[in-house]
Amino acid sequence: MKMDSMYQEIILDHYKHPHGKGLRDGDAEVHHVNPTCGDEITLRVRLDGSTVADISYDSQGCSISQASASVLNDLLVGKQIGEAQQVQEAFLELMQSKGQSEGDEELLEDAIAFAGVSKYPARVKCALLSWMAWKDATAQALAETPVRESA
Amino acid sequence: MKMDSMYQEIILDHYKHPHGKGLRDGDAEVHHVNPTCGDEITLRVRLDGSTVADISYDSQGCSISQASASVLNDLLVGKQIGEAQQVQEAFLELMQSKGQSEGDEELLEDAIAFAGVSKYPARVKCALLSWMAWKDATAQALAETPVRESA
Amino acid sequence: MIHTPRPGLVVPGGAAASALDTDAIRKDFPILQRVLHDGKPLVYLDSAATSQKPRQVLDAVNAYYEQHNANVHRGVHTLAEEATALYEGARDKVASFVNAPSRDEVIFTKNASESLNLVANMLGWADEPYRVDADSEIVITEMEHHSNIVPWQLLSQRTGAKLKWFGLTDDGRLDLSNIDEIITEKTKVVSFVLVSNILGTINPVEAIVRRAQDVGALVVIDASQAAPHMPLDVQALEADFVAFTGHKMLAPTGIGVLWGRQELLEDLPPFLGGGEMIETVSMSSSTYAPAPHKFEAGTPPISQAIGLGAAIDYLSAIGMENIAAHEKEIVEYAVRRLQEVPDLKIIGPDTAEDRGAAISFTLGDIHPHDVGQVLDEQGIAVRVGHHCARPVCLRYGIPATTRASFYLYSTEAEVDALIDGLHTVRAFFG
Amino acid sequence: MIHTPRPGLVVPGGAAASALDTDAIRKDFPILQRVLHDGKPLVYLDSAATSQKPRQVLDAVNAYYEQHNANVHRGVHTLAEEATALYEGARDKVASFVNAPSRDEVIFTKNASESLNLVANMLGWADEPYRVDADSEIVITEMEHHSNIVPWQLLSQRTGAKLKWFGLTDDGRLDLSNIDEIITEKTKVVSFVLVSNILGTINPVEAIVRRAQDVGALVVIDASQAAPHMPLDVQALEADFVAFTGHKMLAPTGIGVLWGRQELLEDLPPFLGGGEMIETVSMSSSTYAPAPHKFEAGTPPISQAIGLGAAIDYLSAIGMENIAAHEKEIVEYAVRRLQEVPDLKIIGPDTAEDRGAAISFTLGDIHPHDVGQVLDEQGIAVRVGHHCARPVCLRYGIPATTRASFYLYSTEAEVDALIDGLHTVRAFFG
Ligand SMILES: Cc1ncc(COP(=O)(O)O)c(C=O)c1O
Ligand SMILES: Cc1ncc(COP(=O)(O)O)c(C=O)c1O
Repeated sequence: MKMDSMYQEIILDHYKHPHGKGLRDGDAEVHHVNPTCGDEITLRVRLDGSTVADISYDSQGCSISQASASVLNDLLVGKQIGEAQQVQEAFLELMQSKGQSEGDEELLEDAIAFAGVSKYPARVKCALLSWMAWKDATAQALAETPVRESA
Repeated sequence: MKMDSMYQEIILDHYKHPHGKGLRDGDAEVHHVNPTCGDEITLRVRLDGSTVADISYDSQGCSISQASASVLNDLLVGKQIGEAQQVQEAFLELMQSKGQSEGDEELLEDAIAFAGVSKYPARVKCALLSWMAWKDATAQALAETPVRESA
Repeated sequence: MIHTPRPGLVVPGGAAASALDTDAIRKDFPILQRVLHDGKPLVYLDSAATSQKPRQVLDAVNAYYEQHNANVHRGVHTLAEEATALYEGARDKVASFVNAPSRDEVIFTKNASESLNLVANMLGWADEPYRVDADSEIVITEMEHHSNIVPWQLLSQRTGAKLKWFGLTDDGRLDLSNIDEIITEKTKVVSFVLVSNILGTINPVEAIVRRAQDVGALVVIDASQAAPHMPLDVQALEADFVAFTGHKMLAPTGIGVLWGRQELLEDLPPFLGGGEMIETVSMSSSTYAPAPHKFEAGTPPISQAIGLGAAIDYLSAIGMENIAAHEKEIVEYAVRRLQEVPDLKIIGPDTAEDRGAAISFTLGDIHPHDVGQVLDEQGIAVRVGHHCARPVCLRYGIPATTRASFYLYSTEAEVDALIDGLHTVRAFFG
Repeated sequence: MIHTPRPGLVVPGGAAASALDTDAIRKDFPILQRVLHDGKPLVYLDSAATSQKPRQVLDAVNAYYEQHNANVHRGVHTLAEEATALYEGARDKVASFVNAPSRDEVIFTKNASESLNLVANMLGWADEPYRVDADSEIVITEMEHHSNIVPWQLLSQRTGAKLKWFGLTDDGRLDLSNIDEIITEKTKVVSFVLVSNILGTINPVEAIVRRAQDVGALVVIDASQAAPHMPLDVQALEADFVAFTGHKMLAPTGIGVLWGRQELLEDLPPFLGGGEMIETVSMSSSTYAPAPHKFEAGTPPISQAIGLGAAIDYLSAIGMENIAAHEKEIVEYAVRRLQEVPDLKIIGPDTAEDRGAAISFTLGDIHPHDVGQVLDEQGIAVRVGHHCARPVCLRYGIPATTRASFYLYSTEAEVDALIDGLHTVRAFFG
């Protein structure tokens, strides 16, 4: 079935057992919505100097957006901000490749499982939701660095 | 040529030599415009008791609208209002016949020359312009009967 | 010049049990022959979003462009006269389709959304007694399509009028228990959907219209999901305005209708200004043509109106009663079979009573996007999301629904395919 | 899925003297084979009102309906994705056709009239610094199409802003001698036509834009008669908004374009509210999607946009430079030959310099309606009347004009037919 290329085992695993889900303390919080389908995410970033100390999130949405948030957490937490941004850019590029790219496995690890999703324009936004939220939250955290307690 | 059925000799004659053109005293004056083509007419009606004493007009427009005003003047001046209204209704009916009617020659006289025009929806309004103006002016004259001097 | 439709034969004396010969009808729709990936035939269950088009409609549009195309009105040449006759002929067809007292009450727009915005804007710029201002109240419902929410929100923001709405009951119907508090003497306009595109609910027009008339409010009915599926009679509805959209009723995109009561159309101000809608123009001021032209600025959707006329011919030849009977049968079958699927919950009325041909549901906690995607792999096209009626999702505490919707060409076999598909979805995410 | 046009061959290295192979091009237009009454072949000289459509455009629209039709956006099924890709692909084509910096600056409307009304309404509801209010001035010209007059009259009536305009010179050009009095510090917006549909005049954009920029006014350009006929570059024009209409450039009716500068589209408020244009909706308030979607309420003109994309492919394959060169040649020939007809007076520039492919004229005191009618009997389709530009007729003291207009499929033989026809007209009414 063609859908096997979208719904890779890895994606289904992350969807059924998301990593790092739940809201914890952070330096910045953003709320992103995918108006096309109603997927939503509230995401917090906590920085520790130049390290991504934590990415916590509360989200609802389809398997793709859920799995992608889980993979995001897996991949970026613990990385230097610069490195993390590189991964984010590589993921964005992969998702915009319209099925033409396989992704850089060394950089993207589990996230290359999303290569198949890039063929489905309506789903690309689902996959990107948490990543764009992270980018936005990180920019805010870097700009202001006001420490924000959990609500 | 098909147009011969629209541009009857009679129509061309009235167009080239319009009867009763020019503004004279009247009991009511109206100004009607055909927005589709810019044909315009200022028309005055003078009543004498229940007789149509005069129909005077100043108009610009195509051969059809000019000829039709001339025929209107010919036919209605001197008639009793009731008779004149009958002629007007017969002419309206003829023009709305889409080429299906030949017109009642006894009632309409020269005006049956317009039967061919009724096939051309865009021109029907030209033929009707003066007749609708007359109807309107007569109604006003009857309603108010304020004697109106020429401007 | 005019195309007579040769639609699928209607089984003579067809009772509800077999109102339409769908085999014959389906042959008129080229796209229904389409085969998708892996050789799966298309099962199109998304007609509430847009309908497919029969050959007869495409032929009418092509014949227009290949033989008669010209700009309408104001032309004395043959093509212009033919194009005008075809365009205005389409207006006649719409007028008789909705039983309008006069053809001049039929305004062509680009879609139902424009029709509804047109009303909202007319009322914002109107003189008394129609003018909506800071003392006025506007009433809508919680089950409106965004196209019947946002125009009223904009009007309310721009005039200071208060926006109020009817809530929903748990089984997907309008809660009219507080109708006298919602519709009051201050209400200037009540606008509501005849058939909900997300819940499928058919609303009780009479109760609402009665109350609106009592307080002297205008009534606007969004018939976008009704006009394609059942007989529509604007006089029987006793509404002041009725809006619908061509693409959901076999016509091309780019054409909508606003029917309005003649005396209102005479009194209300224009919306868009431009060519065609004027009587006379000078640099400092203009006067406007009588309705419907007053509301049709610019070159109208000529071929789209002609396509809508052909669609109406096609629907009428089959008979709107027969179409409604056919859909009722399909919906009954679908409602029953859907409820056999474990964890499936219908959002909206769960019987075929007073409901249209769109059925929304959730499937356990599998997100509708995933449901739709896996169904698509099997060739089944359903819509997923909030269906431009997000307040309904909020009301029922769900992010989105999966919606299957039916039309004259839908079959029970397609319902069966959907049910099988849903079992596959469950297995996949189970 | 995407149709490559097979337009009439371009003569290689074609100079102005033979820029296009009209024989080949005419074969692409089914209607040009039409024979009218008495066996007269159609001589279509009314392209300024609306253009004819090549087979390639009709094919693209049919292919859409027969294979891909679905509502766009928000769909995960195959047809919805295909329809979305085709619709958004058309936006890309338009963006590159007008050299837009970003595809998001291209808004699909129903026609140029809606595009212009959209701008006028945005400015009426905008916040500072764009808001048009009682202290503002709006500038247009005396040669505007009604669609670029009435929206500004409505805006001026509704806001109290003052409407001003440039007058015309005796030879049909804009009188810019008093530009500094017309465009002042109070001017919020200047809207003018690039090529007049009645006079044929091509206006001096740069002088007007320069002055508008000096006083900080927005510039709106009505390119309805330019986009079909010459290369259009919104960046070179330095305008803020550019409007045009599909049906005059080989596309179906029901599709228009508004190009606008991105930061303006971000700052300005929406016009029509409804589905597609929102980000998120609750009963009490909504937020809007980014441009262009913010301005595209409801189901868009999907097949019409796809048709416009195919039209652009067709035009681009021939080359807008070549089309302009071909038309210039025809216009030169027509201007010369028309002036041979006794009593004929061209209304507008009487040379081919800075003029488009529409030529208006009067013929003695024979009314244009009569001219048009007798020409029609000979198979020649011209437009008569005020061409939705009545102030121009008032300015030149004439009730109406006869207008012949040309396009890429027009030939010198058709000009000859027109001249012969005009002699017949004179003989008839002489
Ligand atoms: C110069 C000009 N502007 C605007 C328009 C309006 O275009 P549309 O009627 O397609 O809205 C036209 C054509 O009618 C035109 O020639
Ligand atoms: C109930 C209802 N109202 C309004 C609309 C808007 O129709 P359109 O998108 O054609 O403007 C739709 C369809 O999308 C609908 O289902």
